[in-house]
Amino acid sequence: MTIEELKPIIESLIFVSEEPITVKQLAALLDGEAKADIEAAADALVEEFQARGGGLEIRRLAEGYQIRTRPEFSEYVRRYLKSQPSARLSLAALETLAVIAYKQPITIPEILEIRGVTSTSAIKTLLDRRLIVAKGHKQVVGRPMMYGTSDDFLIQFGLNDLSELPNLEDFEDLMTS
Amino acid sequence: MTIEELKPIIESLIFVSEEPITVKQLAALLDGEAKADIEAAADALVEEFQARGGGLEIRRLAEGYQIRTRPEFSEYVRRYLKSQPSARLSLAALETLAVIAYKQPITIPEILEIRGVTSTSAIKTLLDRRLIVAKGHKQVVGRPMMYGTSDDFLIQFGLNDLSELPNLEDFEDLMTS
Amino acid sequence: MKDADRKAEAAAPAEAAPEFAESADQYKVKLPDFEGPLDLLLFLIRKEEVSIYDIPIARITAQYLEYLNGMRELDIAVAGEFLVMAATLIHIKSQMLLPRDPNVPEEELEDPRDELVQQLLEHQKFKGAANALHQRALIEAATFTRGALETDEENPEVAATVFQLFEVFREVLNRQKALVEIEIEREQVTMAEKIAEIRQAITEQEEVSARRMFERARSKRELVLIFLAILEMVKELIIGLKQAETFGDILISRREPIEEVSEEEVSETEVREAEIREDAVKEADVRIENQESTEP
Repeated sequence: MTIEELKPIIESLIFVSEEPITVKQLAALLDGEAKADIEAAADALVEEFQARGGGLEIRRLAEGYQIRTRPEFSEYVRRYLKSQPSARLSLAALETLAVIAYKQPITIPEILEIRGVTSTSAIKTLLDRRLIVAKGHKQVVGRPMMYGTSDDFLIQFGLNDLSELPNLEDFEDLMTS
Repeated sequence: MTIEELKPIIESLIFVSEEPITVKQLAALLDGEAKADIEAAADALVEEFQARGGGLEIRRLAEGYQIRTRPEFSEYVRRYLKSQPSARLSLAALETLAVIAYKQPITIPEILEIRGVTSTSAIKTLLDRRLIVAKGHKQVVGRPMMYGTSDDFLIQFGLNDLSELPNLEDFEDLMTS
Repeated sequence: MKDADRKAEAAAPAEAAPEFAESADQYKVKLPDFEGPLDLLLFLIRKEEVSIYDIPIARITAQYLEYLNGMRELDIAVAGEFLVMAATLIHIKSQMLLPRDPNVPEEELEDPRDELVQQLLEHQKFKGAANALHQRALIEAATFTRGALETDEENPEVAATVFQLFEVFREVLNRQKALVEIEIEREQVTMAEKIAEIRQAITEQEEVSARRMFERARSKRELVLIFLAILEMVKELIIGLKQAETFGDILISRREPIEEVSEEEVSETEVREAEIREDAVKEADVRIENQESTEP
């Protein structure tokens, strides 16, 4: 298939998938098609929706593609869905999440060392919101559980992968300059 | 608002709606906008999606406007839906499976006692999916059948053996806080 | 430095920006807002407009301790982490006072503040990152995915991992626990029933283990009731208590030969007295709850 032929098929697959759909998943559904072509077609769709300036956009999230509404129209969508913006994370939870995101996999004692405060209730919140997941035991004394961020984290924070996290060093001179 | 300004808003509303959305509903959300304008904008979207020839179309049905995949690509959509992992379980089945995994071998009355609700249809689903197997009769009054997890269960959940199930102690530091 | 400060504050998420108080009185009230000792230290460094790389340790330590005192005055329990940091600060301060070893060349001298500075910088970075994440989440929360498709309804199932399996199991257990608690509450065991139970037990056996009686209790309330019932019966000379060794089990035995008593035959006086005692139980319950709430 040509890239132009692939595009509408990929568009419909992105639409029906509830989660961001990966190139790998797409390739399995489009047997025989080269991953490079699939990626090129999907990326072309991202650009096309961007250029259209309609109500929808295709985004690269959690190493997959997802179609979503544009943030500009959230007011109307919220009104229709009668949805409340989800409860904001507390500062403690956000900071703990930041430490986990940059230092994963990381154990609770290691988080304590960096933050200077215990973070158990923040960890609990983050687990409940499925922003972090347990990543198995660390092979040290006491075998503490290690935590890392989830795909939901990437989706909720608009990231394709962890390399898209803002560079930690950029925040260094906020108060030291 | 101009019709051009209305279009992306209506597009996102059609997109998030679970059912076809009517001009009346749209007008209620876009207060102050003339129904005629709303209808003109929505009809323009129908045509635009038609002209694009992408994977999606907006249809005008008796009940309202709806976005869906184009019938030409239904084969791929079906393929996608079929490809969904077989470990997709209802919450009732998942709960029952969790209780069996952690408390095996266990009888149906014992599961009832823990879950507080009957689990017979969930048990049937789990047996059908070969996630659990019968483990013989319990030597008590009525000789109820005992159930336990299968080898397929271990494979599907990526476990070498049952000792690898996360245990309560792993999370104790969280729960006691 | 001031400029950068303002930038950092402007970028802070609205609900997350610590409210820096102007006067001493005000900051006392704001004390619990400091999430941890590092936040408090960063605040003091900023407030004093000193460089993080050259912290005047004596001054900052004094201020830090002053804050902790302020917390105590307000009866706010000072978390252990704050005390650990106080000890660290005092330790650094004392090291700074030590005369330098003249034999060590200047560039090899270690600044006792280094480790703390690194920790503060690291903490500051994560605060910045948390803020950036917050901004991203705000934008993402304004975008929506499509509504459920018809096909979804035919497949209303959730994919699962082994950790979700565990989560679900934990939820089931919590639900079961909640159910059991409701059941017990509904039962509303009375002291008269407990007295009758003990009577029954000692007519069946010469001696009954008090420990076993207590172990059968399914709630704190029931435990207290059994305890009071035993005291009551000792007072009424119905039973005697024996303890073979210190901290050993206490055995309950009959003191007077009694006829077989069924539950209904508990005398009216006993019941009335029991009711009075039940008020005591309620008080005891309250006390137990209070204790629990002050536990860390």
